[in-house]
Amino acid sequence: MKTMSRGNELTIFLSGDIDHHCAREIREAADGLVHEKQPGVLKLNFADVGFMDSSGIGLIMGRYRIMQLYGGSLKVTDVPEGLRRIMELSGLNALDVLEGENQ
Amino acid sequence: MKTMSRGNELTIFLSGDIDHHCAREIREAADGLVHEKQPGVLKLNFADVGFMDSSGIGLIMGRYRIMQLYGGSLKVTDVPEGLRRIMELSGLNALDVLEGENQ
Amino acid sequence: MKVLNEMTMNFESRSSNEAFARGAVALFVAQLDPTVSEISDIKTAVSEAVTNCVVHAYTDTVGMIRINVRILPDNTVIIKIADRGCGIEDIKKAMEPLFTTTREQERAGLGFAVMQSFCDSVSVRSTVGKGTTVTLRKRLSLRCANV
Amino acid sequence: MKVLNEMTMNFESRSSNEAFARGAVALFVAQLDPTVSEISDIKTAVSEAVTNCVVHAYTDTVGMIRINVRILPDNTVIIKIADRGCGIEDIKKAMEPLFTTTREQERAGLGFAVMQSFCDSVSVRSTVGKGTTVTLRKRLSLRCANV
Ligand SMILES: Nc1ncnc2c1ncn2[C@@H]1O[C@H](COP(=O)(O)OP(=O)(O)O)[C@@H](O)[C@H]1O
Ligand SMILES: Nc1ncnc2c1ncn2[C@@H]1O[C@H](COP(=O)(O)OP(=O)(O)O)[C@@H](O)[C@H]1O
Repeated sequence: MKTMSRGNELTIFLSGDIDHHCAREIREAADGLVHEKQPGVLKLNFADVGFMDSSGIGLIMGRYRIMQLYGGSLKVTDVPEGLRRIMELSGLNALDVLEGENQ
Repeated sequence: MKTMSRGNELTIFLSGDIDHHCAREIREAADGLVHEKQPGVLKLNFADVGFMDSSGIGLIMGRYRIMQLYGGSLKVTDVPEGLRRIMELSGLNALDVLEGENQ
Repeated sequence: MKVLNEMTMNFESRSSNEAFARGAVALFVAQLDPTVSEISDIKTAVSEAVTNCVVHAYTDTVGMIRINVRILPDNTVIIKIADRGCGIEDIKKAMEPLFTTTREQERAGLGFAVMQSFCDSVSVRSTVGKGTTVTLRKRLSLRCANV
Repeated sequence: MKVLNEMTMNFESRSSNEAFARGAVALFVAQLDPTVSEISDIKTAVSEAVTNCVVHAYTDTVGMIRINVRILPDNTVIIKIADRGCGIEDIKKAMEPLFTTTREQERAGLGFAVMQSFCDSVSVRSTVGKGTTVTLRKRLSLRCANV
């Protein structure tokens, strides 16, 4: 998993397919990083994600809650065109985590 | 089907998967062109072929025979690495149609 | 309506088969020359239905999942995903957005909502203790079908 | 040997299903993290066997083709391609390179030769009038299987 730290911001670059099968691995890696680096802002970069089902929504919601527990915030960035619809369906818009939307 | 004519040479650029299902279409198009242009040399360019099974061998052998009937010759060019083995298995080497081999 | 082409597959409810299942259905439907977005819709809906079999129908066991895909002459694709797992007690409730019975795996409760949004229709038959069959229908835009 | 994962599919002997069949098998085997060349070998061998069902087993009809794929713990993949078509009279002869019973479709008579070259073993069982089952075995290099 590619990551980038800048100031109190941690970016995780997700890639490939996000489904139930691989969600656990991503979840564990992401939570380990958050626990270690305690970032103020966690960014999930979706630029290289080719496929995502509602397991991806669960993954985002889960990280959202964890960042709230830490007193930080979550941003979802670079969502490819093909994933916009499932992102919108998720109600994530209302939580203001989708960067470049709703502002 | 992309083609190129130069002098008495006709090049047909094949692409995608070559299997039994699509072989007929390619065969008919190729034979139509050969009949129309009567080239001295027919070149089948495999650069953009991603998959081929023995239907591709049949296709090549068939064009080889037709070019012989016309008194012309056949060359198979730009065979991708992944297709070398099936080409070699075919005995085409012996007919000297594989360009860049056996010379 | 006459069926133009049909495929059935059976596989175990292992999470590693989720990618296989949606990919295989997409490959079968590919012969209709669908748009990229149609294929993506179908993969997403199938992924939801198959994941539900893995997660809910056979929670602590491995069971068989059966997928049947039929192509009709009007470019409609009918996809049935069936399990012989625990079944659903209250289908109406199960289909409500955000309703989920599992917390641990961070299920969002959006599986059925996604299927409904990405297909023309979703119907569910289920018997507690016997299993569940989800039927997805989607009509593809007519381009140049060569079935 | 214990089977780690298994999949069976049934589909009609239409030539438009040839690409689906080899692609679906490749997707299933993909969970073993095979090399590009291993996947290509498997696709080629499956394509030969399926095409034989379409062309030879069910020459003037459409029948069902059944493919079963099993993954063993030692990274061996066993693929059975079965039809209920015309059957093969002389299997030994049929497997000889360049032997073919059809001229019209420009079959090269290399189907079995390709299967043998691209797999570790090929076995054929056939009964005239009943059908044919071809079993392909291939052991993949161990990389990081995550079945
Ligand atoms: N195949 C199934 N077998 C048993 N129960 C199911 C099945 N599919 C769905 N359900 C039930 O319906 C609920 C809602 O499903 P869904 O909308 O896909 O959300 P999620 O999978 O996130 O829980 C599930 O939590 C489960 O209780
Ligand atoms: N599934 C099958 N059913 C009936 N006959 C078959 C089957 N597969 C192969 N054969 C016979 O074996 C012969 C050799 O097959 P093969 O080596 O694949 O070459 P080809 O398909 O080019 O003829 C075929 O011509 C056919 O007579």
